[in-house]
Amino acid sequence: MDKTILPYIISGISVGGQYALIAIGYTMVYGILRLINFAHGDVFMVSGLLMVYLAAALPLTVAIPLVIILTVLLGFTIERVAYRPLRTAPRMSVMISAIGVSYLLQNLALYITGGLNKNYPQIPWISDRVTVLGMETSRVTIITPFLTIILVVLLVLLINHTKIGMAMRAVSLNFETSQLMGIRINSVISATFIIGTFLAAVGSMLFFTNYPGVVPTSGAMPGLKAFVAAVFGGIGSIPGAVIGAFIIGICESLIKGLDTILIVNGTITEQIGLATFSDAFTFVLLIIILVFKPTGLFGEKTTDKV
Amino acid sequence: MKAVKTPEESRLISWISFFAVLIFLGLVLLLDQLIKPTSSVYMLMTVLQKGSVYALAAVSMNLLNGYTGLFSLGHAGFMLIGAYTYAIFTIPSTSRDTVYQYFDAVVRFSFPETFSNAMGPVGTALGVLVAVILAGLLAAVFAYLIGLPVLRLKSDYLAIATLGFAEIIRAICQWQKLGPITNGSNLLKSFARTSKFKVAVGGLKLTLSTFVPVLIATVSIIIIVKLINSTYGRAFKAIRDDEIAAEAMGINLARHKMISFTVSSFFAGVAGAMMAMVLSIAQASNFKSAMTYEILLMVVLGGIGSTSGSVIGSFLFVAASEWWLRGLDSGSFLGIEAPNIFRNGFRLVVFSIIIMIVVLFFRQGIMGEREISDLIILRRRKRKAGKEAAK
Amino acid sequence: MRKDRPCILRVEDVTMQFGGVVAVNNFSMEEYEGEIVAIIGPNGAGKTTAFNVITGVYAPTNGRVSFNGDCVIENYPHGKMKKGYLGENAGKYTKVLEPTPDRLTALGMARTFQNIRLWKSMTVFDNVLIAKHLKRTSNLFSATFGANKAEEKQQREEADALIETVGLAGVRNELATSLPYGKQRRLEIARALATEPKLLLLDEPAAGMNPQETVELTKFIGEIRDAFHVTILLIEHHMDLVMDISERIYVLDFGSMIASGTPAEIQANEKVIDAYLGVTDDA
Amino acid sequence: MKKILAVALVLCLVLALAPMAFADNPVVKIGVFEPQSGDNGAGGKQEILGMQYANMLTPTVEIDGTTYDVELVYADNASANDKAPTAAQSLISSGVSLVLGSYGSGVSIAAGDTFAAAEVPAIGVTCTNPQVTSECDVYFRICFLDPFQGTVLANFAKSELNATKAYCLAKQGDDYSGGLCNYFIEAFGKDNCVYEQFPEGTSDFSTYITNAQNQGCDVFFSPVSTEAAAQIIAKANTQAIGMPILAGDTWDSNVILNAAKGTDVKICVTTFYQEGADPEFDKGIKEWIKSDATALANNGGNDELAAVTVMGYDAYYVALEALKAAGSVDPADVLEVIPSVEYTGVTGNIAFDDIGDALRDSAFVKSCNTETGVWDFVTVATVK
Repeated sequence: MDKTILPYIISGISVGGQYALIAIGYTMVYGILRLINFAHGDVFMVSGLLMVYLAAALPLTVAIPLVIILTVLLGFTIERVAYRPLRTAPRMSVMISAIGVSYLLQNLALYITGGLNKNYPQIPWISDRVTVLGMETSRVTIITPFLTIILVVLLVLLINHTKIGMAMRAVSLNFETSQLMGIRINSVISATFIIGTFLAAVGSMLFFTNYPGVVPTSGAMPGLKAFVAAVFGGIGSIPGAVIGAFIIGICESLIKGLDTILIVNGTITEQIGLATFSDAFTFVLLIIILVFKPTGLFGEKTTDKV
Repeated sequence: MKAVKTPEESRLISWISFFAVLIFLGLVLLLDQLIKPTSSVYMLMTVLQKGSVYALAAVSMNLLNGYTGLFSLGHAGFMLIGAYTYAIFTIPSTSRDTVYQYFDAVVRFSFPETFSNAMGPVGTALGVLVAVILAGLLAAVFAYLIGLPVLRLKSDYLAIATLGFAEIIRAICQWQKLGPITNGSNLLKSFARTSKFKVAVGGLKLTLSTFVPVLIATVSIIIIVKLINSTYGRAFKAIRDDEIAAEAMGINLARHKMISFTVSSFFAGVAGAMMAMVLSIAQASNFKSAMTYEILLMVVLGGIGSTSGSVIGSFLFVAASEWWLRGLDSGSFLGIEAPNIFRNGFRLVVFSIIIMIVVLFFRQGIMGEREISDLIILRRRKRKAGKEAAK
Repeated sequence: MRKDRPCILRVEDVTMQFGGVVAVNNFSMEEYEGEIVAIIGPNGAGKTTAFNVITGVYAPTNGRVSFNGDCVIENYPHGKMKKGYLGENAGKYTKVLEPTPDRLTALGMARTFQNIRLWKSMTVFDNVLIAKHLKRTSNLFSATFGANKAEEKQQREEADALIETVGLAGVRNELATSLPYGKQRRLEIARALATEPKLLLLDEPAAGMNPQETVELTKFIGEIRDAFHVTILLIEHHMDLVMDISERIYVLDFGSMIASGTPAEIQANEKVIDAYLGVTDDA
Repeated sequence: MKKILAVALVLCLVLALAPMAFADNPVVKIGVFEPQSGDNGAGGKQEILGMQYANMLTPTVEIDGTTYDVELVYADNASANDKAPTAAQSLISSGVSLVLGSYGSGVSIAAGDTFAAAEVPAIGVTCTNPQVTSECDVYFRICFLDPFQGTVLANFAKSELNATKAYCLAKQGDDYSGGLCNYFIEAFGKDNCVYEQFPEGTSDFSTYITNAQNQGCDVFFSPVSTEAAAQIIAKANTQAIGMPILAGDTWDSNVILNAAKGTDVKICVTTFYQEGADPEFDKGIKEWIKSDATALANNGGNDELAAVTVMGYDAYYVALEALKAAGSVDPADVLEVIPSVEYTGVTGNIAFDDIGDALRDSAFVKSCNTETGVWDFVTVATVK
């Protein structure tokens, strides 16, 4: 492959893997509750902050599992406190509640950090520098996609072969009927949030090891992008979300480098600032998908009843 | 409860509102003369200025989210268009080159200047007005174009698509290649702003820094209220309550949703222009989705589907965050000294907790779907009934 | 049959398929001005689907609907459909007119719903008044700035008159959803009448009513036909009501029409008795 | 319920307005207009440190025969241009005689109008963009300007680092980094520069470094906030950037030192002060920082001095000079005398020209010692 483009692709795959881990949480929650959990990106950020504070006080071997446990607990609590009481309320109310939680988490983080950038602790080994295909990068960049795929395979196995997985699939197909069939909806939803936040916690470790600065708004953009990835892949579909995330990660990285790529190719002679659109591109992709194929790449068709 | 008014009561309410608005405007004009920027209660004026910007933004969002039932999160984008349009067309020619310090500005005229050359001081005011209206119109045009593909989407997909468009608008405004128009991602300033709104009427110098934004917001909100009470407003509510029934009763969904979306965006654009003139700067990076969320929370605080609620909600929001709760950030609040707890950011934490409580336990907000007029009428009826019972 | 009068509604060979399920199969019917015609059939026979095709909610997989002499719905074979419409059922519409429900209503077709769909946050009066929106001549600006006062006043008076006629004047200012079931049905009919239709389509108007209310409703339907000069097409389960007021009846079973004729003919038809009357008369 | 709420709100209002308890001496208020959160929060806090230290050493000032207690009044502009006017207004409303700050040029430009409308003078400490003073009659500053700094850096890159092609990275919409890059490019030669901007909230700097490498640049100029700086340095290390990183005065901070320690990235910055120029002052302030837990935390956890802290220290004394010269605590009087104030501080001579800018013609160039984690003095640069 072209030596110019390779670094962008590798960096894109790595970011994509991190988005994928967040996107799964979105897609699972949306599949079951039909709720865009706006707070999911902020849970991801809080997980990063927890690591910052815990790693300062405890050895990493204790801090890492503790961060995961606390993040999962946070996700579980948010569902209990902010979404469960609104189960029968209109969808708009639940979405507003999600926006409210996101606002609260960001402000809380602002208060605790004093609004300052917190440096993410270096996790040994994975943050070391390695040389791949003649290119210098950190080990986490290389590990991320593999770890993501392993986790996704485990998750798919869980969903297809365990009782709770079956219950999840049933609930996402039809909420009311599953309830009538004796599925305990609340525990299924809790399980969904637990799995989603667990993956977000892992994603946050990889992400912040790669980009070691945590601020209160760190979660907002990755969160939105992960949601777009979930929509792109077809909401409710886990492989779809993962593929969507990788595509978005790679495109984003390529767009940031597009000026340079074109200059090196000789297509253009001076910078035209296309990198400005690296975030906006994600949304262009979203709108194209929503307008032309609202069910996403792998989404199932739904029929509306009058 | 909403009160169904008799014709007599409606007339009464129109008179009351007419005088209330008149008195309010007069009071603002008076305060504008009395309270100088160095005064310790000038925060009141800041709250009035910013509050009126957010009130208009919230009311226009409520028109869409509360009355038409379209959950859109693109407000910040339309406000951005409004702010930029207003700013670009009111920068005086002498300041243009310093504002566009890295670019060759393309737009080389300013409405207030052009008009004042032709008509004197009245022209300046007219120029500002034209720029504000142009700001709204441009936002409406963008809304129309965006509405074509996205308005067919359902609830949360609509929300996320409009959010996306707002981000795209922001990126476009920040693009270096558009620098000659938008000044790239840099600050726009030196345009006509409230701190410069002063007139001399026959030797009497009047300050209009707060009066102008309050006036624009009041007029705009009155127009929105009139729209809501018109046959179109009723059609919007029908769409909100039951889209299928509305369509079956001959209401063209696509057309009416588009009307609501463009009108809402028009006033969002006006609010954006006001935001620029109040802050005296305009910069794309300020119009993030967080701004939309804040406006949404104001609407929720006031009660979705209540215009007076949105106005109250936004003034409360602004006053609490800019003024009353400031002590929470700076060490002492209500006489309690606790610098370790009351430090930077605590105000926002308290604030978000209050909002979560409203969202979870007082879902109706302050006003529910009622208006102030409903409260007045109900009160009046109660009093009348009481009097009759006493007889 | 009143063939001497103009044909208001003509349905030709309508088929509606959802995936593999054929909800309506090759259904044809016609109705002439001033008639009251009923479509009956057991649960799941495809009555409401047929209704939804006629009112433009669904685009038929095949077939044609003409209203008042104009062809309003016609489909390409094999479900090749036009995608110009941006509403609820984007991509489902056919070539002529893009017959969305609101356009058909504007042409003079109004309906009620099986599971009452009133605007729930609004009063009885507002429910009727909003249906008058269709008849406005004011545009956005004249409506907002009060330049349409005369029209607004007239529409309000018309709405009040309509409420009076259907006997809801006493509850004019009540919330629509606070009314008892029977009155909600009446209100839905009044709302449909407010659009000044030529053809009124009633989807199970007597569903959930007791015998007393049903008798009143039967009378009411006859009255409105005469008072408003509308043609009525209704779907009904209540055999009493159907037999009393309809002039002709079409019977659907599993999507196909198995009989048509006057009430007397239908009552005597063995196929109908087998398929419907003898089996699932739950009314 | 609603009534209680209403009463509570009114109570809040009354208490918020209630006057503070009076001290023995009359009080003169100096406004501190600095970011304490957001991108520039760390830098703003370091700048405040200098003022606080100076205030501790000299808590009173004699104005027109009366001894006043000096009170620092803080307002956080949150590094955001849209928050700046309100923060400025809150200072004005609290009755300050003059204002110091801010770290970061954008917020100063944004707030200029508000200060001008109230005719309250402001003295910029380290805001280097020319527009801060050129567009505002009440704004002064004690630091050098970007055209100067940009030229110094460009000359340094050419002559000392032998660079022929420069990669410039600024933050979108940031007047400080954007302005400085612009002047750097002007001095270095437009054709030899690659200029890119990253959007707010960017955490992935690896692509920008790749861009610089791919386009064959030999110096990486990124005068961005310290927050972004830490991440750029980390990425530069893992991607073996292979060219020196050059930056302006914001990077003279221990955040950079901490990030660069133990890496093999070469970093050079221009700044206002070199530690050791006034050993007595250095010793005093370091002791104070170490003794005060909050100060230590605000300085990033160690006692490495940032130039902005020293500038903050000098700015406080310039403010006192102005108050003394005015003989009044009225902002209008202070405004009148500032242009003629002169003061010799730790960072050198401070006097204003007719635009309100400091008359300064030299900058220190320092490089980061990645082994020990301190700044090494390189040279004093001037522009002829």
